[in-house]
Amino acid sequence: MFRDIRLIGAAFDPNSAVDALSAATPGAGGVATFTGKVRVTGGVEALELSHYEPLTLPGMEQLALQAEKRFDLLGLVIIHRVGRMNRGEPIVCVSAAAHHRRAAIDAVDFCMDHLKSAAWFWKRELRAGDWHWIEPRADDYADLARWDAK
Amino acid sequence: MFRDIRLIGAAFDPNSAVDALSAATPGAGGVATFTGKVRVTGGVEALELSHYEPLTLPGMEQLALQAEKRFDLLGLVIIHRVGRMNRGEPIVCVSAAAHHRRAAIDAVDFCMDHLKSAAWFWKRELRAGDWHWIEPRADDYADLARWDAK
Amino acid sequence: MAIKVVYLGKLAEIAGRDESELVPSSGVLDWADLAEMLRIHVNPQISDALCDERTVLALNGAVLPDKHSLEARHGDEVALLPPVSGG
Amino acid sequence: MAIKVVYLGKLAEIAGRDESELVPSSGVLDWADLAEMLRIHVNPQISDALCDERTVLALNGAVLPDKHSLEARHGDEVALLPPVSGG
Repeated sequence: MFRDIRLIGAAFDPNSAVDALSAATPGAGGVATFTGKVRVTGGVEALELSHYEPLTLPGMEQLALQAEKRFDLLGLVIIHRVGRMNRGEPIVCVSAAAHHRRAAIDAVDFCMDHLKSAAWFWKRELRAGDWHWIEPRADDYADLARWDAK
Repeated sequence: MFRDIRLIGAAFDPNSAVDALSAATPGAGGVATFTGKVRVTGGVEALELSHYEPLTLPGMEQLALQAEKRFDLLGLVIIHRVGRMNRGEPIVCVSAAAHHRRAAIDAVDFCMDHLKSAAWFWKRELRAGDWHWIEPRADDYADLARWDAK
Repeated sequence: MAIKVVYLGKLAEIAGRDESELVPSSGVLDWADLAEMLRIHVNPQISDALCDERTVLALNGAVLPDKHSLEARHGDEVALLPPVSGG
Repeated sequence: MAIKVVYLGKLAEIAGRDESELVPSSGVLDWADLAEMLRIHVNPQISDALCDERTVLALNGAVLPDKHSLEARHGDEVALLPPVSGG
């Protein structure tokens, strides 16, 4: 099981993490990836993510273990940016390698739903010079709840 | 709407297609991607995909239109390799950019399910010196059927 | 008066070729003609494969909803499509 | 006899700082002490925010299932966690 779970304080390149995952899982039939980024358009000038050291990374590692238990994976990447980031920069990259595409896609879906509304991050956006705290959307909670029902 | 729908006869780099999609969709909050590849391990020495010119690419373009109609997308990439390919080489890359991750992930899922069992490709694998024709697995048909029920 | 027949996937292997040209005496190739001519001019296996319910026919790049309704004329292209397997 | 209190997310903005040190006279800081001391030593808004049902407490990096059961001692770290929003 290849695992790359990281908090990162500076801009990162999702491709290199995904390529490393792919290279490390020669038996995989496919790799599913989601990269979330700061929108270039739409009025957000910058974004800041804060975290709490004793909880955030352990929580991500716990999430990875849950995903590995739930899906038939060969490798998993969860990289989350923290601190201040600019337009167009990646915020989060989740990538899963598996024998079959369903496990890979579902694992990415599962991890993203949990990162969005059940991981220890706090997000604020700079709009027109003012910072605004962001809370999860109702959709995010609904997305998360799907996994309890299954 | 950014659209990159291609059949390709030689090895390709999914990253550059995904990066182009991401650059072309500045309003996107995320990009979901699935890359299917020839397994390096497991006894498959090479893989050959044949297609039928009058049906295959038009069918992929039709699939892209369906996905765009069904999901709130800003851009979509469907690249499918044809001909003979070697271990570790990408076979297919589907990537979708959207405002919200659910649309992006679901669109990739939808397109992959259709490419696997409802697109005009015929696959054979070289194992121990002999070519074997591959038909979709029962799982592939079941995956496809999910979209009719929704 | 030739009609091109194209074999896809494993049907090319069964036919032992990628395509054939058929010239029906009536000028029109219908389903019965196709099954008959494939049996005689190619081999019985490809004719059987044509009749397999999972084999689909396309006429000039359009899939026939009912393959038994085939009517091909000079210059047309008929494709024999076995079950697909992509991705 | 100091207990470190950490404010996360918008609670840092409400508190006007990232952390405080509290020294309860009894040596033990319970839920009532925390609400009271935040009100007096920081501001009423952060005490109100603490009482918001969506605010969670962690003691030394472990989330408390029931924040009203808090018992912090010298050297402990108490974190005030508002609703998260990641990804």
